[in-house]
Amino acid sequence: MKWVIAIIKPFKQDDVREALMAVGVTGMTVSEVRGFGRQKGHTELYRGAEYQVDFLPKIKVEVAVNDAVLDQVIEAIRTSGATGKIGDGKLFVLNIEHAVRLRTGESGPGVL
Amino acid sequence: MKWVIAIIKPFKQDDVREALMAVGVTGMTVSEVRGFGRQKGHTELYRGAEYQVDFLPKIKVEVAVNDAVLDQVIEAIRTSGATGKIGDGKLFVLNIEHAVRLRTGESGPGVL
Amino acid sequence: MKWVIAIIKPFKQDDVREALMAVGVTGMTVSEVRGFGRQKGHTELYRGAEYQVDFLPKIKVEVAVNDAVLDQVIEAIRTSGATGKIGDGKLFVLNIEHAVRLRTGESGPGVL
Amino acid sequence: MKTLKNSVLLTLAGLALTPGYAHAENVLNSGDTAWMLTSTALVLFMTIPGLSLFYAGMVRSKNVLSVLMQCFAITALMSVLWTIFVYTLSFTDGGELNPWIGGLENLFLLGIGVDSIKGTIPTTVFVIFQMTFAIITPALIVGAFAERMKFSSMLVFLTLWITIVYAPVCHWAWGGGWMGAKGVLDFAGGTVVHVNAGIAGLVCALVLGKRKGYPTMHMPPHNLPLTVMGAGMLWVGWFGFNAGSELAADGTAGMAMAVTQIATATAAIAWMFMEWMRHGKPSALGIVTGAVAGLVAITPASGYVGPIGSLAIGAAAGIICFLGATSLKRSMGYDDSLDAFGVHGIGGIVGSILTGVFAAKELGGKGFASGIETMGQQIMAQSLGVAATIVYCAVATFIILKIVGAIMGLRVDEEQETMGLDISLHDERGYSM
Amino acid sequence: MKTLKNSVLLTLAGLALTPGYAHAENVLNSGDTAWMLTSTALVLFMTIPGLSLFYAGMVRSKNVLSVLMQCFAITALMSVLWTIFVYTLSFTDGGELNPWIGGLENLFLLGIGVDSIKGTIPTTVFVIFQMTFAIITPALIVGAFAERMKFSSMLVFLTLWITIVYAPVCHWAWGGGWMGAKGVLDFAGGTVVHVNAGIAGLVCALVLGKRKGYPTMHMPPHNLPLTVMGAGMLWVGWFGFNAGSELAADGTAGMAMAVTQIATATAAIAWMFMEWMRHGKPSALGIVTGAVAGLVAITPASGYVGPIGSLAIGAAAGIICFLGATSLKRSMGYDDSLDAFGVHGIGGIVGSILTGVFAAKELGGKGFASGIETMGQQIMAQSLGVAATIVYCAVATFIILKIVGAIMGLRVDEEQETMGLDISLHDERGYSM
Amino acid sequence: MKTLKNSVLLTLAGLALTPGYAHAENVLNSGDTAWMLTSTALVLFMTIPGLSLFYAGMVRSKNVLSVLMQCFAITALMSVLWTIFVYTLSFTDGGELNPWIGGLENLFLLGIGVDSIKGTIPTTVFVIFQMTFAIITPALIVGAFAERMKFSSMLVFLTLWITIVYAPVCHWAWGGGWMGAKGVLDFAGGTVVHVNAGIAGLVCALVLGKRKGYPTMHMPPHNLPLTVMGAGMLWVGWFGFNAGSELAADGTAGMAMAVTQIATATAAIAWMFMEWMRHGKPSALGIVTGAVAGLVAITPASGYVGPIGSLAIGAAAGIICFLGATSLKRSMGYDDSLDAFGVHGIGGIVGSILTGVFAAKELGGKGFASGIETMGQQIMAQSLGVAATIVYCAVATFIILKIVGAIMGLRVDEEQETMGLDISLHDERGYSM
Ligand SMILES: Nc1ncnc2c1ncn2[C@@H]1O[C@H](COP(=O)(O)OP(=O)(O)O)[C@@H](O)[C@H]1O
Ligand SMILES: Nc1ncnc2c1ncn2[C@@H]1O[C@H](COP(=O)(O)OP(=O)(O)O)[C@@H](O)[C@H]1O
Ligand SMILES: Nc1ncnc2c1ncn2[C@@H]1O[C@H](COP(=O)(O)OP(=O)(O)O)[C@@H](O)[C@H]1O
Repeated sequence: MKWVIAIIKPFKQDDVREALMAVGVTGMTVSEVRGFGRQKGHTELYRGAEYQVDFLPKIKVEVAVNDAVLDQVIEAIRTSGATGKIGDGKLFVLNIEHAVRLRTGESGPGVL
Repeated sequence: MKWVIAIIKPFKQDDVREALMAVGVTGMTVSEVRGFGRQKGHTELYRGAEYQVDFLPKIKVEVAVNDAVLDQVIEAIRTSGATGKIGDGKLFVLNIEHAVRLRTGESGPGVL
Repeated sequence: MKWVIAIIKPFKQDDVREALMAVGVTGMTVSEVRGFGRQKGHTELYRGAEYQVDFLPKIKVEVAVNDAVLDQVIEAIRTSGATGKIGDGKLFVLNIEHAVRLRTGESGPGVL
Repeated sequence: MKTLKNSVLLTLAGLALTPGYAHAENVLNSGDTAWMLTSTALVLFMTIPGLSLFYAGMVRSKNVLSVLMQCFAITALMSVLWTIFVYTLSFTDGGELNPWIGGLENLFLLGIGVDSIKGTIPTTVFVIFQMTFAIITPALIVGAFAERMKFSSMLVFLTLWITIVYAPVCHWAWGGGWMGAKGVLDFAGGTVVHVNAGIAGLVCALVLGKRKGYPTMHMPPHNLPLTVMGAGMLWVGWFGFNAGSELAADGTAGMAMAVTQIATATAAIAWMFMEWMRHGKPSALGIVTGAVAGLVAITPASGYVGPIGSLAIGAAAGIICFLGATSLKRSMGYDDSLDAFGVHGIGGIVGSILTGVFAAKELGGKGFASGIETMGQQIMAQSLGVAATIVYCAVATFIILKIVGAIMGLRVDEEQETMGLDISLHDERGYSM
Repeated sequence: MKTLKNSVLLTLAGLALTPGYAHAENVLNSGDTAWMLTSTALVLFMTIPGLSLFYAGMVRSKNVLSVLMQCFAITALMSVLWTIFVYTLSFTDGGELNPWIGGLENLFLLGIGVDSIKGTIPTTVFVIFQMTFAIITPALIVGAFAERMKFSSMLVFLTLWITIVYAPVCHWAWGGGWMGAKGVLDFAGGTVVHVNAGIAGLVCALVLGKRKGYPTMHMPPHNLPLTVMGAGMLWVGWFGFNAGSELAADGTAGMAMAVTQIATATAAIAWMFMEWMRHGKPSALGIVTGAVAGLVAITPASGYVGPIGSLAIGAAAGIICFLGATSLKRSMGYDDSLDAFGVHGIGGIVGSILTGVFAAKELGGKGFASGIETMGQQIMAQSLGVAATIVYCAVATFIILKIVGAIMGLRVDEEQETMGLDISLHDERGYSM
Repeated sequence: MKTLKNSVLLTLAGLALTPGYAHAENVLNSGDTAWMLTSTALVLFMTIPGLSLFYAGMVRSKNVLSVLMQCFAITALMSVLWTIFVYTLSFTDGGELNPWIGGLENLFLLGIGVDSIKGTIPTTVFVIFQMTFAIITPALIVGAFAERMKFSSMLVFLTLWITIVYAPVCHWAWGGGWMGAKGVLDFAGGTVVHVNAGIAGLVCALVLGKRKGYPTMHMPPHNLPLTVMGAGMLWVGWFGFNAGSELAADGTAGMAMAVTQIATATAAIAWMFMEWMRHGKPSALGIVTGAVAGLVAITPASGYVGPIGSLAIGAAAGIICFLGATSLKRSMGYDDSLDAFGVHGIGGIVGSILTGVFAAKELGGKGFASGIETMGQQIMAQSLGVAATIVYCAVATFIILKIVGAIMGLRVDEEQETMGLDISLHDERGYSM
């Protein structure tokens, strides 16, 4: 089982969710994060005090998937999350050693 | 050392924290996330504009634990986090390769 | 490639970001989290109702780095994030199996 | 509010002082009218947005809209009911039943026209000014059942309550009923508004039961700046409540405003120091609650006492309500979510009784009610007013709640409560940041 | 606002009722002045903070400041323009052109001094009271173009609009122009303010086009407590708008306040039940919108109808505006972001027409305009006023927008819209929690 | 506020203009009273919630309650102190010391009853109206020491400050002291309120030192909608401040309201364009700050100048305060957190001096103070008033701070500052979303 972490642009959240559902993913967890990268931030100015804000609002999508569908999932996120402009974000895959569904206590791939 | 990620229901946060403390865990990190899964969301309606909200508020608990106590920790989260109703959430275990305590610079299992 | 998770004090965020940039890191993702640990929390009191708040505001910095620079990155976070007082936080390193840049679709170390 | 008899006397006194100034009864005075139009706006301002923000900031964010909506719907519903039949029940002559309840001659405000005059102001202004009192009183009760009552049941409950409880008590005190006749002094609503709402709140808290998780679960106020903002608005609006209850822009109105300010400030300071001593730190929620307690307590007294009396009443209110909203509530174990009883009930009782003390001329007050000669008698009269309100309100509120509960239930179900009333009852969320 | 002719008559009537009371024309009356100073403050309060919060809560958080800033800048800009030339165009005698537009004699308010009197109040107070109407009218339009219009273009557009659209329509109705002469009743701005702003809003929504993503993307209001708070402030401030339009503290002002309260409450309830029936749940956004619809609809009628009329107008406004802001908008597909047209346009039309019905003496009103004898005639006059405003406003607004658009563009670019106007136009963020 | 001598003259002038109208001194006028009751409510509204929200939105979220609490506690504390002894020191006759300070005859407001009259209003109303000025002045200083001062030290500091600084300066200008006698014009508090608070703020900023991290750390305002909301409330409430300072509902009050509106709007626009030119974009925080600068600057002038003067004063205030709160502060390096000095100090100075210019009859004003003949003399008098206030306030404030600092410290410790004052001083958090 793999833990896929994708950092995407906020307004792409619905597209990515739909793309994931289309390849059979039934669960995911998202959170609001702030990202720093190539995409440039903006300036804020309050009564002459200027702030350079380098962090931009991003959405982090985390989804646990079975190895079998990993490639499909990656492809789904990639195509649905990309706009072709700088700042589209990145996707990282980590290994899950163990998974449990709290409600039932069952573990392993059936959890998803 | 393992990185345990648990997605739980918000009102279970205190129970889970207590259960973890009971098995000797002394540190953890939580954050507010939104989860998508089997549990159905709700509808919102603003002046006739209807929104289907599929993401529900959840709490993500992240806790680094030594391998020796992993099973106890999993069990503690499972029993304290479950209500038996859909949406109780899931728990994932990843491997930690290295850990450092910033204050002292020490690394390894003693960090926890 | 490694996934470095650092839990730091909020007012250290800028220092850590600068230290990371100094060692050549060009991207990172941060989020607001609440941490529980040795550092003691505080009490809140509303019309006689007393709450012990054990969770403190922390910043989670997540940064994917190539293996070659891992040690430098750890050192950078450690020195910039530490104040020497309890609650400075911790740093965990996990393994990344795969990485993709959404915009271009390229994968592997070049992604960073 | 001054009773009409007082009003005539005061006006005559005023005339004596202001030679050549046409301030007679039943002749419209534009200055008095200007002040009463303003006062009406101020008292409405107390409920929306004042009270609703004060309350909304204290609940959890998942219930913020439910509280705002309850206050707003009460405002609208009570206005309509007042127009249709509650005004006439409260303020017209009830004939034989007059000691207990008014008559029906102004149903739908029929008979009240552009040229109708009450005292020195248009009758319409009197009607709407009084309407704002009939709005805020039930809205205060929200504090006791917040975060768990069904919206539909609340509408039914309060429709019955305003008819069966508010209208008669209001008539007793201000509409020509027995309480005014007995010399009970209630300038702006110590019994009619605050004791009434506070007791109804306590009964609601007891009948509905505690919120799920109370008192073990953490339920910190979700947005205290809203609460502090609402408290400031309440304070400002209360000038209309108290000084407006004179129904004229005269010396009594001026003194009512002055003592309101002084008592409120004193109560805020008193609460702050109580908290500082008892808990080691003063809090923003504390000081604003103290101010509200002071506002409540000075309400019945505002047209009758002087600066010294207001310092004393303020200090008493700050200290006693502090104990009521903290120690008493916790020791008794009921869940008066936002302290409708602890602040309004207790503050109203304290203020009503102390009005009997500080109305004394020697203490800088205006003197006792006509026919009353000693402080002891006046305190007895005040206690009688308070006791009658407590007993009648408690019994009637209890019965109404039981009936409504039997027919349609009073509480949302557990899942709705956990989810929050905003989503479960109103399909909307307070914040989407 | 009553026309000046009415004003004289009413005052004389008032005098008859108040023997010995010096309430004559062109003699300053301190009570009337007190009420008009207050009313001016209340109407300003409607825009800042009232309306701006009402609107700001409904947009997405990335645009919250842009809306607040638009309303604030409009307040400042319109005040200056009004002082310099819009007041004189609206309210002085235009000589030959008087049916259509006023003259230039009070440019820069020259000629108006400390001692100038209009009716029974200082002329300065009349000027500033009317200024607050010229502030809120363009501010209402913000609701239609929120979240996408360029700030600079908005300033230019509204400068032209206040001159070319507002000044003449205001003059027609209140400044001595043809509309008043035809017997069109518009007590506080049904046509001048609400139909005018609503139609201009609709034209803006059509010309600017939809927000990116509308209607498929979720755009829930980001902070509904702000909206409910703003609605409460609008309600309170509206007492100055309607009862202040009498320009005196008298029986008509009192009745205007009463019917404002009743109609608003009724509309709120009506909207709530419509929503409850149609969608299964009542919402906070719904009930407050209903209240605003009621406030809008009673505006033209407020000095002319009685309690019964206000119940009817309120109910009609609640139901019809509900349909306007929900079904109509969705079926037509324009993006009137915050329902400037759905609430103000439609509410203004409903209220203006129904004024013709409920002004009837038999229905508790004050009677028809002088020279008008039947309800049919009055309804015709009202319809004429509405139709003229719609046609003139729509055409002129369209032309102004096209010209401004050609010169400097109307909309921000896509990236700015995605980023939010707060950052892209103002270099600031609403919240940094 | 007009001095009492002026008041008599103006009233007599008013009487001449209003034949048959009983508006004599020492006879209660209900219209004037109505307006002053309202004005009192409006000025209180400026502090709570107005100013406290304006400030609270600008600090970091961890300090939001501390600022709200400071303003609220100041409101309560100053009310009590005013009642006990500050009123009498400010406004009664000080006998031999009268040029410098008042006497003690109204300690605890003894001697002031329901029937006491001051001018044409109840003395109680005068007392409470003036109390609201003694509330807002110290509250303004909060802007300079926000986010770092100890709450307990603040209470002690301001108790001394209101006694040692405010009471005498108020007496000088309005209570019969030397400043009024010299012909210094200060209608509503240019020197007494704004220069006084601004200078005290500057001294606080210098003595307390910078906030930890200032100016390198990012400290963006945490909730600008609160700030914009507060600014709107300040604007509305300021009508009571300026037009209320006439103590009557007459032509001067009307003109005071008009020029307040015009100057404020002009200053807002001026600041907006300055920012647009200098930084490329106009901001919401900018335009609202500009409005406050305009309100400040027109304050001393409001009863003396006409529309043209108000346009000029507004423009000057917008531009000069913009430079004060941006360039000057940054170049000097002090940390006047929320620009108490940059806006109130500088705005007060600009307005006070320019009052000497635009009071001129030829510029549409009411003319110079009695005994003063040329603009040069009036400007000298104004400068004298400003200079005396600056010097006295700066020295006295400095000494008080040093004493309080020596006894109990002025600042919270580093850890408390990092944690935020809400948790560390008040055991509560602003938001728990
Ligand atoms: N090394 C990294 N570790 C963690 N997150 C990263 C890293 N690099 C980029 N990100 C995240 O991806 C987002 C987009 O990256 P950016 O460099 O701006 O554009 P792009 O993905 O198009 O190259 C960043 O805002 C940040 O949240
Ligand atoms: N594949 C997944 N990857 C990441 N998070 C998941 C995944 N599946 C579920 N979750 C998280 O777990 C929560 C609960 O899941 P759900 O399917 O609703 O109920 P249950 O856990 O009882 O089966 C979701 O809201 C989501 O946050
Ligand atoms: N076992 C753990 N798993 C996850 N996060 C932890 C763990 N222990 C500590 N943390 C995080 O690190 C923060 C600091 O830890 P703490 O024990 O207070 O101080 P220190 O890092 O100085 O030992 C905590 O607030 C928490 O967010």
